[in-house]
Amino acid sequence: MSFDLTSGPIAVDIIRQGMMSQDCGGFVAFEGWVRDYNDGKAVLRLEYEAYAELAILEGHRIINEALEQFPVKDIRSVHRVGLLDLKEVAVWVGVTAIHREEAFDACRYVINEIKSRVPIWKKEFFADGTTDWTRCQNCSGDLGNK
Amino acid sequence: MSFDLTSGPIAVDIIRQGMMSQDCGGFVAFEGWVRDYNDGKAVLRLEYEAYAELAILEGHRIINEALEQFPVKDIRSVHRVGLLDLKEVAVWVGVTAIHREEAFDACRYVINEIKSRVPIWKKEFFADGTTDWTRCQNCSGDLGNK
Amino acid sequence: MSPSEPIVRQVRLRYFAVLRERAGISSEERETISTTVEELYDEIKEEKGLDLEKKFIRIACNGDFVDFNYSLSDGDEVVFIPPVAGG
Amino acid sequence: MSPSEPIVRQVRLRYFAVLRERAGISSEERETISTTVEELYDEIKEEKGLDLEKKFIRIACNGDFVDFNYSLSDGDEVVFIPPVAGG
Repeated sequence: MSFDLTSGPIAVDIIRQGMMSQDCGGFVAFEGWVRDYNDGKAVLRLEYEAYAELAILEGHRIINEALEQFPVKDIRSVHRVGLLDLKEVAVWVGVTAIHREEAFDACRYVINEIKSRVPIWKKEFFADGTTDWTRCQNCSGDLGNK
Repeated sequence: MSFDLTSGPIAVDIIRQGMMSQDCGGFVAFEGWVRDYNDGKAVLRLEYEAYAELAILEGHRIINEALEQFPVKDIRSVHRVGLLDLKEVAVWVGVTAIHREEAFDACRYVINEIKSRVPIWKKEFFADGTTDWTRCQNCSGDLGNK
Repeated sequence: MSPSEPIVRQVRLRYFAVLRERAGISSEERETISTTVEELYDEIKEEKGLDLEKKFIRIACNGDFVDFNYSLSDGDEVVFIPPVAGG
Repeated sequence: MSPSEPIVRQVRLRYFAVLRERAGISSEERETISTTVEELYDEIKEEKGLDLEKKFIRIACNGDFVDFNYSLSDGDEVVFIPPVAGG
């Protein structure tokens, strides 16, 4: 199992092939891609910033929770940091298992927990010249409404 | 959307890249791999046989059902036929969507329906020299118990 | 043709997987007096020694699934579908 | 040191994302009389004009999450964590 941060493109196919095992019948992967639209505004690019030490600690915790909770074989995940262009892979989660149902459940658990618990932040650069730290817009009187 | 049969290796990364779209934020893939063990017996290799015309018709139906049922963007699937070695990809299902939950749901729906409805059969070649048409073992008095 | 004389239809059968191995052929043209695909299966089952119970099979005609009571027409292509195991 | 004299602790603060931009710095060493991380946030919030409501933040100390009532020790590294948005 692994949880990594990377500032370069995520080598999806290499990681996937590294998980290939002849004692696993099922593989489920989730990828988060940079989308050109959010909250009704056109997005040009994204920046991810991480509190790296804690992000990696929490990422490993999440994967260990999933490995305890679901009878799967292996779980690996990588999250990008830095500037990303449209269509780039921001996060990747791969799960191998003997049976597919558990692979789906574990993969969904891991990505949901990553999104809610791992200290990584997303800054959206909109076509209209504004920027937003996602999910921080309504945390205060004026922050995020710049 | 597409559902194809192929007698050569499934070009997973090429299909996946062909689905990349800047208006989708989430991608979920399922892969079925050839496993070295089933029903308590070591497996050496597999053979998939398809009733091709109906397999493709039914595969398209399943994908269309999923596209109606779940708000996803695109679904593609490929199934191998012929002889496969251990670790090879037997089936691949990829789903793109704006939101990940729907992508997971649609992917799981498609693979479950493929496995139960599409006329493709799997013959397992065991290390002990026996063979089995999977799921046909208990359909008669002696068939499959060879 | 008198009403008591059974109608003979020319059908094409294709066999896949366990049924192909059991029948020893992958397709055949045959004349049948069966009027439904269910009757045709009973006829074939007997003749070829197929022992797959009917409750485990599905039937396709001319490239799509049909009910067991589907009425055969001349020229139909019929496939008996043993339990599938894709993926 | 008399009991009435507040204890001064040396702590290190790191800022990320919206808080980094708001504070205008990514880290600082500071002396504080705050005894808990919650008091420290109130202190910093005031000084830096951070207006992120407390209910939206989490706090980490020395590389792991802690409660708001975590007692500061000399040399602690504290991070206030705004709502995360990975993936």
